[in-house]
Amino acid sequence: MPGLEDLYREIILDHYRNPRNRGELPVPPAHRTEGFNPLCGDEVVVFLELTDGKVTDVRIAGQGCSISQSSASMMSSAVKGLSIEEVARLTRAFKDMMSIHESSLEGADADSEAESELEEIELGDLEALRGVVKFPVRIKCATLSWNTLSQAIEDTLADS
Amino acid sequence: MPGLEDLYREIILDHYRNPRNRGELPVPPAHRTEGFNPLCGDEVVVFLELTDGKVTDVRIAGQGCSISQSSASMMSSAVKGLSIEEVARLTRAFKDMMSIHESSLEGADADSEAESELEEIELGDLEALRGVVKFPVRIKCATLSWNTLSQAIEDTLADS
Amino acid sequence: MDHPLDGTVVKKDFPLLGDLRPDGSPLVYLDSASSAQKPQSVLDAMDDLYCTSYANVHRGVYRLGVEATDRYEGARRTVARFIGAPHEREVIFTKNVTEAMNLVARTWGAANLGAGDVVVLSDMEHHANIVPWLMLAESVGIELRWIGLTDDYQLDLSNLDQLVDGAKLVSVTAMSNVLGSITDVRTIADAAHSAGALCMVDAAQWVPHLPTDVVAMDCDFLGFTGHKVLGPTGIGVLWARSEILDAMPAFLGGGEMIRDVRKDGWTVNELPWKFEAGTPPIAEAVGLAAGIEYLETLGMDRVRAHEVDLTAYALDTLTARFGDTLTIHGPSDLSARGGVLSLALDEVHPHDISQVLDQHGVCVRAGHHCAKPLMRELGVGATARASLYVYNDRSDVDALADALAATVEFFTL
Amino acid sequence: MDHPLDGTVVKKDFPLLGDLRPDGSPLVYLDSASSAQKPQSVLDAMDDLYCTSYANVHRGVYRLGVEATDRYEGARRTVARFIGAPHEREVIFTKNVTEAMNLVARTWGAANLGAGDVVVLSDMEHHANIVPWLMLAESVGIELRWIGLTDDYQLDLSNLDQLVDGAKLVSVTAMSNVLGSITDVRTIADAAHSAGALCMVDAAQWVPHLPTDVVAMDCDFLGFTGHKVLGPTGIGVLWARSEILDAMPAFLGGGEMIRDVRKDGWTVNELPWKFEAGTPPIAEAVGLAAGIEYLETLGMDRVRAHEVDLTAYALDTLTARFGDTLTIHGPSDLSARGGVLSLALDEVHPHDISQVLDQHGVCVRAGHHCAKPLMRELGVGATARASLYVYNDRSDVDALADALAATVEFFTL
Ligand SMILES: Cc1ncc(COP(=O)(O)O)c(C=O)c1O
Ligand SMILES: Cc1ncc(COP(=O)(O)O)c(C=O)c1O
Repeated sequence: MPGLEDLYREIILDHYRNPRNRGELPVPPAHRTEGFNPLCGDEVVVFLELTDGKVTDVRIAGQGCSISQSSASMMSSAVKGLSIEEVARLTRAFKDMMSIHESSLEGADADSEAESELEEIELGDLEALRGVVKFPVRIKCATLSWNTLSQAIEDTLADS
Repeated sequence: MPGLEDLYREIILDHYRNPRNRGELPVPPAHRTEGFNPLCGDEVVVFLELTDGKVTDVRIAGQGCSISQSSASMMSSAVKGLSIEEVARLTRAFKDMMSIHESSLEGADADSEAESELEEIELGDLEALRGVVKFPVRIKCATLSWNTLSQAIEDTLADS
Repeated sequence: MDHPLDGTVVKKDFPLLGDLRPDGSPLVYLDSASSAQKPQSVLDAMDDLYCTSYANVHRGVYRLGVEATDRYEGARRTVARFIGAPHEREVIFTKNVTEAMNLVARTWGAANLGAGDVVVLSDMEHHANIVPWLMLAESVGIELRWIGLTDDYQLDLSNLDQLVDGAKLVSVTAMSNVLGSITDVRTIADAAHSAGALCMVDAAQWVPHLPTDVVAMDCDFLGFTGHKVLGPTGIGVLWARSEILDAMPAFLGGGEMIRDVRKDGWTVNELPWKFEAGTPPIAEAVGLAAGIEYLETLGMDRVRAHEVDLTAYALDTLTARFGDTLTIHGPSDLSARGGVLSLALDEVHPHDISQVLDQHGVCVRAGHHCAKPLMRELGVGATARASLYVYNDRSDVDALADALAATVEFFTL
Repeated sequence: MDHPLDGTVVKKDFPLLGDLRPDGSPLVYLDSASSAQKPQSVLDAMDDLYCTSYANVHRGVYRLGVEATDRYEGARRTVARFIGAPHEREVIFTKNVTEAMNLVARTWGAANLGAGDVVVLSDMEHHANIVPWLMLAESVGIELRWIGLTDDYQLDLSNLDQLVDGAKLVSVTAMSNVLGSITDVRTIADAAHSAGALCMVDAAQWVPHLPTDVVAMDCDFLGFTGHKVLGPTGIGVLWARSEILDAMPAFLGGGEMIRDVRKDGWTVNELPWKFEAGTPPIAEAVGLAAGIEYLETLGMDRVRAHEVDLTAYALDTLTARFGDTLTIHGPSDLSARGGVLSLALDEVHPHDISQVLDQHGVCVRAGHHCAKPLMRELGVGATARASLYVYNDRSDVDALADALAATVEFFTL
């Protein structure tokens, strides 16, 4: 049985207690996108400012458990300054770490590709969330902010 | 286990093979009423002529199993010439023999009353159908024609 | 109510609760508001059906079919008896209580509700008693009114007459699955009837825990769900007065619910089959009846007394050990609540509480409990909900308290 | 298809079929078209869930809830694999196939069909694939067209292009529950698509008996029912292409199918949960998966070969013994039929046949088999239907023939 320390690494609890980039941004120029987990009610609100294809600023609001909120905090730190392409790659690498593959039944091939790509990417602090995989219900907590960010980028691009 | 001879008495098979009052009556003056058993598809069509509150003529059409058709045949013989009240009493007595009580949960009292009334009524040939009670699914076959007759009387009275 | 119920003894009848988990840890099941565990007798009743008397119902002349039909219809009689239904034909088997609520919204609702017609709900409804009405609001433009809450988490009935004035239906939960609050159904039904409205009761949390009498409640519709009342999944019940059911249009179309089908039309079967399209949940009905019979043997008065007692113990224990750092969302008055304890710790999110509790073998649910509008009223995103049932005892409450203490410790290191 | 299936061996896995009846009489079960008996492994799978891993699904952080969810979602994967579904999220659990058909009529139908729009059915549909469309004919004025029958009880596809011309949907059974006739689904799907229509398949009688591949069939919707495929009652399946499901409005409203609920509106969850309101048939899904796994172990090719073989034996035996006095409504071509034998004796009504057969321990169904329009086409009120499955063998067919002979004798005394 995986232990609590696999899930609640010290760095996670630190991000939960002292969330980075907490707050709001003026809309516009920023975009505001809400995401939530239909099962538990966790909410992440992403305020995103994209300039010239780069994340120039990001803020996080919402409420939820230590995993969803710390993941959002870590994400905000990780993506600031990245280009949209870099964010997409990081998102993919993060989700691969979370073992989120297409639920398609023919999806076997996609997995191996993903793994090879994963190796090239530095996850840094985000690595601390790897233990979440052992607690499958919590995976959606960890990925909520990333899904909301992807949506935020899509929305922003669609608007411009 | 009840045997087939409980169900298929000779007199029943006789009515099945040689149905009495088989056919139709001109409508009007007769009334035509259809009844059917939703579960097995048996059909009984009753042609009824009521004059001065009496069954002056009755004919039976339709198709179905030996029980539904012989019961219809016996019924037609039994009710010819009876007054509406007499038909109602006979119907009640027949259904009591078939153990059809209100499905109401408070229905316990009604049963004992019914039994005392039952004793007073002569069922004649209809007695042959008593064995049907041991085959509960067939009860609806036996009562189909009686229900259709009741409906036919109601329809006729409503029209006049 | 001769002698009190002993949860420790009852527990032995429930195979899942009897033993340690495969990994050797104990199991403290405190999520019965979500779904109840099953006594062996329920599993045996279903297995026995499948092993000795199984066939499709209502369609066979042969004995096996007759036996299966007798058991299925016998289950309907058991349900009717258990809820005090005047007629067994008023008992409709559905797949869960959610389908029962939707059935009413789609059939009675479609026939009786139009633009501007008012349906009154309460702030503590489960989504099953909200979304069907929101759907009608979208499709035909009905309007919803909401009975609010008092400071002690009860329905605020102070302006009830005003709220139900001009309404067509008042539909409320008999017990909140989040707060444990018990509704004064009779008062609401009376007010509804005075206003010319009908009254529907979501009794999903009531029927498992208190004696049910639909006549005394004087409601018009009542629904509950099998899996919370010791029965299997896959079955629910809608009860309604037969005059109302007779006047309602049919719901789903198919076998069993028809009298005749032609290429150009069809006619409907009589009650209760009118509302049971297709092969019904045969084994599930038999299992539900076995669950009900188990509860009848315990006695619903004793079930209630046991839960009041255990809830008092839980409230005392938790308050004594955690004081103000633990919020318990729900009425303080024991006579106005069931054994549902929605917990919130100052420092730890409910999701994390549930996670740590699980590590101690204690199962509680964290989340919005399918009552998001209520969560918004309470101003929280989620609670950690511990709920009690017949097989729980004081040792379960103690285990909950110990695990909560460990949780606080873990997160405040 | 190494070696043929032996019904006599398979029978031993089915507790109800193994022994004599309580009164000592043998049991010859020939009503699997109505509902199948269950192998021990199906009962064990459900009992094991309830005894070791039961909790409500999708809502719990705790392990028991995770285990229950894994088993439930695992069952969905098993179903997807069994029918060749490209994506598991395309598999929706319903309460039976009747609900699956109604779901399509009420959601896809409501969104896509209006007055004068044409739905094409066939003359051999079950009421489950007729009444939902008759309801739409009444409520919104859709029109129905009917594919007729050939002299050999097959669908008459000679004027198919004309029939589907301008239609929005073609919905047909893959195998008739009365005649055993197998439909050429692919030809019908192709014609439907050429005409711009979608194609739905009622596979209630197909999935239990032949290998299923929704991609090869190229249909858009396919439904089947759990209790006919060795699974428990209380569960059915709707499969549909995900683009279509995504575009469809929701069906029932309540828990599980929502993303968010506010007092003034709600948003819908993703597939497959969008269409699964309320607590789903958890144990039933697990039982269905066990039934499917049992069939997979036998091998669906061998199941089909066994049934073709046994049907041939039955047709030969019955024709040899009863000649022209026994009518068998159904195709003579073995490759175009399943093991459903609708019987009619010159002298004895089907109801009476079934009654006498039962006295010999032989279970066959008498009636209209929920296909009244077909019965009218055939010009009969009822048939006595014997249907074969994996656990039947030649001794069952012989018992049927003997009992039929006794029936004739009894009635022609
Ligand atoms: C072809 C066909 N369609 C639909 C059904 C309905 O199945 P259910 O009653 O399980 O919904 C049946 C069986 O009764 C059937 O044989
Ligand atoms: C008050 C209440 N209503 C409705 C429901 C829905 O029950 P089901 O999911 O079985 O339909 C529940 C339980 O989830 C409940 O607690």
